[in-house]
Amino acid sequence: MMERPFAITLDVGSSRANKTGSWRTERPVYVHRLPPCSSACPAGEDVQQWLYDAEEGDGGYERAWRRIMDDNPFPAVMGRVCYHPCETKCNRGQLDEAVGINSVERFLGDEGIARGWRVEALVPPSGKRVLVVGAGPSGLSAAYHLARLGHAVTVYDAGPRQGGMMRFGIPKYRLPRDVLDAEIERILDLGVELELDRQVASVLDDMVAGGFDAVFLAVGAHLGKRAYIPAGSAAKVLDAVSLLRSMEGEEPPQLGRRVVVYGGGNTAIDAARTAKRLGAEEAIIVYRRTRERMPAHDFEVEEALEEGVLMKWLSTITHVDGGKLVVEQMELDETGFPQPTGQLEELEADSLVLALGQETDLSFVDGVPGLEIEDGVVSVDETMMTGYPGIFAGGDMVPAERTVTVAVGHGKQAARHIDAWLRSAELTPSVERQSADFGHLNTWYYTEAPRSLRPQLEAARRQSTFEEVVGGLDESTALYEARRCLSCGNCFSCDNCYGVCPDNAVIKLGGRDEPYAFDYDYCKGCGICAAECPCGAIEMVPEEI
Amino acid sequence: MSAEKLKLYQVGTFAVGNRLLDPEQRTVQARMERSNTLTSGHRACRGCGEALGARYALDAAMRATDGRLIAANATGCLEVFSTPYPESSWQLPWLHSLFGNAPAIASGIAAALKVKGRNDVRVIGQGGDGGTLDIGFACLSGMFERNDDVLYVCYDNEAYMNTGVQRSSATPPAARTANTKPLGDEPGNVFGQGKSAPLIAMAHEIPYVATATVADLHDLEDKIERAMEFHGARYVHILVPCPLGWGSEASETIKIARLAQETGLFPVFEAEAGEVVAVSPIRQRVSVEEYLRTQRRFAHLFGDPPRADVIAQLQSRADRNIRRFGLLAEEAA
Amino acid sequence: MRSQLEGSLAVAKAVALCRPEVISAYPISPQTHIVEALSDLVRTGELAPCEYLMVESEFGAMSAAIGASAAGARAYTATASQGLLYMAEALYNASGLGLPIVMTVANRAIGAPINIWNDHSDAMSQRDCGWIQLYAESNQHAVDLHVQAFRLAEELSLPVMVCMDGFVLTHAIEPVELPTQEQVDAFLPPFDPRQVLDPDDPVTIGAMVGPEAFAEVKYLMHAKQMQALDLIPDISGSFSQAFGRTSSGLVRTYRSADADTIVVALGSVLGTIEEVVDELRGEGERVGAVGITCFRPYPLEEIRAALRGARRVIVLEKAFAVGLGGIVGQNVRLALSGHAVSVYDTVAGLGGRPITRRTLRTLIADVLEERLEPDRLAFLDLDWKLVERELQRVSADPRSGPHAENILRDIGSVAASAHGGAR
Amino acid sequence: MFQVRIHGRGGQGVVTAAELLSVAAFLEDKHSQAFPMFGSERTGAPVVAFCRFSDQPIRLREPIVDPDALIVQDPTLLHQVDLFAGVGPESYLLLNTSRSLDELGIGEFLGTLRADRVLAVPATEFAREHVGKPLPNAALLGAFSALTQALSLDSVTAAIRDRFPGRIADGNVAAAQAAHDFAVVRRDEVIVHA
Repeated sequence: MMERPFAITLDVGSSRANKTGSWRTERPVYVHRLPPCSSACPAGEDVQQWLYDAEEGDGGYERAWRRIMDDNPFPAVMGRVCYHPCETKCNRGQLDEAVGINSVERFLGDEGIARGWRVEALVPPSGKRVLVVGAGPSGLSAAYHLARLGHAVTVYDAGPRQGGMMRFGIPKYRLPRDVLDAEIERILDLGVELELDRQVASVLDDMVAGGFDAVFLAVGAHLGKRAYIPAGSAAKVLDAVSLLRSMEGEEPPQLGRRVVVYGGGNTAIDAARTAKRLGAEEAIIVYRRTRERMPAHDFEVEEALEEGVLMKWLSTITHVDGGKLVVEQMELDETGFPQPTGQLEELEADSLVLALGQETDLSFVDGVPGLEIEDGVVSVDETMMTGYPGIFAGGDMVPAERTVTVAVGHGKQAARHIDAWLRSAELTPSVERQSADFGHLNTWYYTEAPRSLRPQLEAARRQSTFEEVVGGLDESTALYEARRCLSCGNCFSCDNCYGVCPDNAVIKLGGRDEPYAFDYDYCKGCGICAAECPCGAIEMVPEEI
Repeated sequence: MSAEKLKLYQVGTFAVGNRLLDPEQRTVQARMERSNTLTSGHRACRGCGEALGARYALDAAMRATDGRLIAANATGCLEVFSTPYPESSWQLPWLHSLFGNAPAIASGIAAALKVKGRNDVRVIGQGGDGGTLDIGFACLSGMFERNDDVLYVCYDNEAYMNTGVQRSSATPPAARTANTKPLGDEPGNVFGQGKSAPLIAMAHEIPYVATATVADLHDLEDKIERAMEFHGARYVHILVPCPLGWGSEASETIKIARLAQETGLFPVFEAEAGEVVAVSPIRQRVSVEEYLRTQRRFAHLFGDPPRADVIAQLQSRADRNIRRFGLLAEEAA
Repeated sequence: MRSQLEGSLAVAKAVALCRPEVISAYPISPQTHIVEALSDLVRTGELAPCEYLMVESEFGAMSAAIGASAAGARAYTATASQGLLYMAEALYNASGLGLPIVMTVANRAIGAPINIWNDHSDAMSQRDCGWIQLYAESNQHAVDLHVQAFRLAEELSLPVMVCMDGFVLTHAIEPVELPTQEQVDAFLPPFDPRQVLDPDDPVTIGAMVGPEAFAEVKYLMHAKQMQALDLIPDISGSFSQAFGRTSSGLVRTYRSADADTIVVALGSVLGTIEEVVDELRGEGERVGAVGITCFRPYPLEEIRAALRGARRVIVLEKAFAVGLGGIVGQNVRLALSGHAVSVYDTVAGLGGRPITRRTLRTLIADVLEERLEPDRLAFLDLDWKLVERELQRVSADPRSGPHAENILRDIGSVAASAHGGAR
Repeated sequence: MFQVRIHGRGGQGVVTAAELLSVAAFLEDKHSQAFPMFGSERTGAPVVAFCRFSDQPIRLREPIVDPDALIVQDPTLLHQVDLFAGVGPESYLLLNTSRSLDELGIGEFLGTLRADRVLAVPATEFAREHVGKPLPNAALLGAFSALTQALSLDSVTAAIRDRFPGRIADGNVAAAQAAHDFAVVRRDEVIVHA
């Protein structure tokens, strides 16, 4: 140690004695905001979080898969049939293109099947027994969650095979059956009992007979709506639901060379594309409004057109006779409602498929006290319980958007409420998280990265076979896509805060869950860390002066 | 850059670090074991760009030299806020002598090390724009032309902040300072004055000259590291916004430095032996107006009457830089 | 070894024998021959290891020396006149930081008007900058002082300025006894810095010190410089033993013990003064001389002791404080306060004006015959006719007040007297 | 003590001449001192240099005001003010000129000096012949040694060899020798005529 001349020579680092934190009027705090993808997911998946896991690759994939499985037992199915509202809301969409969340989920789902990943019950058996009516997405989802929550679950289904609309409503070329079977198998492996071809005549009777403590109704909507169309002799008219259901039977239905599908929803599209694959030379969709107003998802319409399906907009079918249809031109009034124009034309058709929506057969709940039915669906409260204590319902038979994902979400919610009800406990509502908007992001830090597209089967083979149309991503592409995630509102350990602090007032802990901490001894509250956080995971809050 | 190959599209190569990168590929600032050469407890204003720039540059230099570094510091904010008796914020051997002689002090240190055969120890001279471009310029030029083995780093905040924000030869046109107030017909600093230290440094044909900003850490650290690969006189000019002197938000220090680069007003480039060898292209070009609006020193340009003519003049300066250095991606490289 | 050398070369060789590790210099007459010779010695490798920096200014020269010294190297530079002033800021810094730099000042006048010839205006302007100031009487003295200066500087950790009269000494060729390398190595140990910039033991040097401690720091500087008053005689003593030559120490007296009249001066003029002293002694006048070798720190006691016995003290100085008068004179008065001694301040040799035996004799005669008043600024060998004309001309200026009038009265009376001395 | 003042112009080796004299004296174990009276040195500007030597140590620093010998390297300086200042009846005067003393137009002044102590030497011609350059100083020093006998020619030539490398030294020594011999002849003539 050399001699230190008084005052003009100082010891290094001695300024740490000067706690500049006292200058502060605002303090930075780390926050976890709710990303739009997660808030948009009908199944309540924490999308951003499982992408965060997936970004790590290798071991990250299983962590990601398990995080999905906490909310949704069907990653591989979701990765194929979900209409992914998460991507519609994705903040990256405002930067370049939304993250291909759905394709990553499919990759993870397929990984789960390929590697035989399994899940276990989370708690020991509760001794309670729950009946689930309907082995569709909602019922199986509920069964899965209830089983993990320790309850003994039995599933009755009127149909010959499990899966409900996933099997009988969605064509193979969108959802290969081996994938569906594998994911359902995983649920049954949790000890869920499944009884097929099991009609429920009266739910109350079965509830008592089976000694069930609670029931979840999820029978879906399998009855195709009929519209009155004057029909002459020999007109082959059938509804889309039965057409699609019959595809699971032994011999495929005979539709003839020219098939007309009446309707504008996804089911109409499925019917038309199925008809094409069954050998129809012409498959024409007749819809009374314009393409813009079609309920069907745009990408499905696209795929259908690619496969040679024809569309007839602004048209209604007024009469069916033999091989002919009479079609009337419509026009939209100012409210956007179609009005007849009186202009008629004829259309050749060997068969007419009606895709005008579905209804539920609710006879089995007749006479359940307190259980209310409105517009052909069962009313439930916010806990998914019907007017009859202990009987819950979800999926297509309750008022909601009718998609697989929504149904799966219902299953999860119902299961959690049923669990709470069985334990006669209040379900603690999850804490309200501030939403992570695009405005919270500092996008300069994100590299330009175009979305990666999934491979598609070429049109020729799509017109003749039921092979899956949309392929999956290979590992590196899936990883790339996962890493396009902006991690909105949640720290992803980019070290920016640690680096940009002029006062070294951010401590790097290096942990996975809590990577950093603020050193309020020195933080002057300049707010650079918050301003430069790429994902908006830091908030400046006023100090009490 | 190997980070590219890793497809870190989430944060690319722009954030300080990333948990997915292996430690060797992260910035020095991302490391737990960074030297914090300018440590906590200093008395710099909130959001001080100079404090940030100094730690960035010196930590990078410390890493490049394995901690075998000595610094000579000119008088100015950096010196005053870092060493008020009895506390020092420095964690390396550091000497402050005078306002105008940091380069010569550094030359003397380098000469002493050379004569003692201490080839392992390297020397950094540093100061603000006033100490570097104005009062210290003769010493700097001498150090350059003798090609002394010194890396000189100028932290440019475009005025004499320590004395209360007076104009320096690095003050941009139209900027308000304590002695270029928004008075008279031509408010703010006059056009047609000032000088470019990096270009003058290049004219000495010294081994290495570079510019950088506190907004692009990877670039800054790469340049300091590169500079340390050379022997002889080297010059790195770092733009460091000053919330006090520029009248900007403390939290926007980095953003403003970024805008300065993205407008083209502050060209970021590298030169070896007097020749420009690389430029950092503008990623997302913005108008100078967007930059000017972030700082009260330019507020008079948006007053009544607004001075669209002056803003246009500033825009043309930016445009000239863009042409001159080829700062737009397609023009660059 | 004794050889016939130019003063600059002799000093350069002496400095080289002290093994400086870093030399930084900027050329200015009359210092040039010193640094030219040193750069030769570095180029030929006779002086090694040593880095020679050709800097861009005296400010840079002193700054580089500061850096080198702080990094633990023995640092040397040389300058003169305007160059010393251009260094002024760095001079205070070097002493404030306590860096043992040694510098030769080849004394030269300061402009305007620009003048390259010898006087002491440069060194005197920096007398209070915290450096130790030593004044050489001859080239031999200059050589000996440089060798001692390095040891003095490094023992105290303070910078030392060795002043030698420009041209009069720097360009004079005369016999000089140069020590051998062995002698110097034995006398001057390797530089062991008090504090040094070193990554192995980092420190912050040159902190900002506020009102709470600044006065203490400055007092400590003063106390440290005052230690030189004890150290210089010691070093000078051991120098005599080591080199077999007496060295002047703080002050040197010549036939002053019993003198009524003593001439006090600094630097090379003392030789001529001694000649005159001998002449006057031969004529029965009790005259002596005192040479101040160390002007800073100021050896008050030694000077008082040397002058106490005299009745008249003539201070002959090659600089003055404009608007006041003698600089050395004021310092001498301080040493004589309380003693009944008349002090005559005489400014001589400004800008290279020769100081001859004749003019000195005239001066002493004026003092002895009381043509000069004590405590009144006098100029040796001034062209009063010229000054009178000029003052008369400007006195037409309405602004000339009582002081101007006094000066005119002076001239009126002076013009009558035969010689050039003032009264 | 013997004091010499040398007048010449910048570039004529005036300062060197003084230095050589001092070295010559040093070689004779005398104490000696040489120094210039510098203007800001420019070729052609009048330059004065001094040399004093003695058997006693020299303390005196004043310029030489009463020289024992005056050397004028350039006759064009003859009419400049106080060139001869301090030159007394016993002083030596050595002039570099190819012309005769009478032609110099300073007869009146020369009358005040001893004829045997005044000498005009065509030093520049000797220099041209032996050195190849119009540098009269070495030749003048040779003549000085002959005229004053204050220093031996050997010392002067030794000083020259001490100061200059081989061939240059040879030339200057030859010039000094020639001027010395010339001076000896003229001196003897003067003495004969006296």
